[in-house]
Amino acid sequence: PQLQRFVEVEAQRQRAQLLVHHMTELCWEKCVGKPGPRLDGRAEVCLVNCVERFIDTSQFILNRLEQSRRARPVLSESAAD
Amino acid sequence: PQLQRFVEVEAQRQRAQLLVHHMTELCWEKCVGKPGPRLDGRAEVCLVNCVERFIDTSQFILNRLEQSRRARPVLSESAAD
Amino acid sequence: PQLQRFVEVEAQRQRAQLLVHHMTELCWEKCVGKPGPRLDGRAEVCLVNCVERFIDTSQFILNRLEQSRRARPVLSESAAD
Amino acid sequence: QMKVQIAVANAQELLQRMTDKCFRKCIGKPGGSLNNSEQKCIAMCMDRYMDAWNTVSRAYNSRLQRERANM
Amino acid sequence: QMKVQIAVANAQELLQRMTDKCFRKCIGKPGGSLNNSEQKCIAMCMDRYMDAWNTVSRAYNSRLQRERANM
Amino acid sequence: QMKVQIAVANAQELLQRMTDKCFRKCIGKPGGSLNNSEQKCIAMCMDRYMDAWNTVSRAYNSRLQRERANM
Repeated sequence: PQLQRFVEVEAQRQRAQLLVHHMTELCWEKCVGKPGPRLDGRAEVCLVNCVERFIDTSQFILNRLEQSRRARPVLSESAAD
Repeated sequence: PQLQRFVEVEAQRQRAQLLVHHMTELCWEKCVGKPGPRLDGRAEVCLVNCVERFIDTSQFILNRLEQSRRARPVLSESAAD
Repeated sequence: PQLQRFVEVEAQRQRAQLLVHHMTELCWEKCVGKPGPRLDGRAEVCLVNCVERFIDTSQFILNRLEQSRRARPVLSESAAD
Repeated sequence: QMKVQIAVANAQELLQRMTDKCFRKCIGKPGGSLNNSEQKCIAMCMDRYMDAWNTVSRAYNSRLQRERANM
Repeated sequence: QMKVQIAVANAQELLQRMTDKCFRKCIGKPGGSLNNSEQKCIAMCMDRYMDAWNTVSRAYNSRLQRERANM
Repeated sequence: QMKVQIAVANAQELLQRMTDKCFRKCIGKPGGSLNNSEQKCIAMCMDRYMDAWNTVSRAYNSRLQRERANM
């Protein structure tokens, strides 16, 4: 059980890191144009907002899905036969 | 052997689902512009055609590859020594 | 140990093949416009240069990272606690 | 149990791709909060994305069945 | 046997990426069938993509060999 | 040991994505060598990419902590 707990924590950590890499790419495209000698304040604020809004979006979608799933099951069946 | 069969079927199902996700992304980009209050008929037709043409393309490529392979081996060697 | 060596060599080979696929996509986008009846000489030169410059870029980044790491550790901590 | 894992993986894959597409489509310059019009856009976008996923799934399955019938 | 699996995986990877690239390049708005000019475009596209893959493979291998010689 | 493997995988992931982004941004048409202005561009690009990665990591972690505090 201790090993299992360790494996779970590490898997969770790895998913978090992949999410950070994904958000870095996405927000880099949205917020950083031509790379200059330093990250200017505007880009910095944009990056932080980008992370916050991405997580907001993700939670908004999850909540809305949860509500509609309570009414009627949406993701009921698998895609292929 | 029964377990093996089960694993194979599930692996095949998973590949099919990934293909569906991939086609959804690709055809979403080709067929759906600004998301409106409902999927209009034109987008619906475009999505179905997009799936059909994508599978046609995939089969066309496979067939053509098979023909040229019969004449001379193309994918003979691995990329890196 | 012989099996381990074999597994390592094959893993390395597979990473090399994925890199070749990645560079093919990237350089195809940079060098090949409308596909014609044959790959013209200019596209061929561009593809070779593209591979060379991509590996140069990769090595440039690695070397620069190595230098700055000697001065102060950069990739010290993981992204998510 | 393996089937459940795959169903969960499938739902997660859909969620991730949908979140990514709708974030790109609905949030131009990320501001200090998710404003009302952004929320409306995301709500429509996710409904349309799931419509598209359903349409694509159906089209794929009907193609599969036609091909099996022809074999 | 592991070698065969990797060779198959490599061919599948090439196929998938090629199909994706050539579909994007050759099919603008997907119609009711794969018409003649689309088929020609796909045929040329796949030949050029495989040319590109071969050129990239060769360039990569020759670079590897040069670096090994310099070590 | 597993922790080390993950840290290595994380660094490799960062490296790969950074190399890809900076190559796309800094090398327009690949020439016979990495010229001076391309090298400068790559150097700046990688510093900014790592800044961005650090900013994103911090923003993500502070969000996580706020949410845990609210639970």
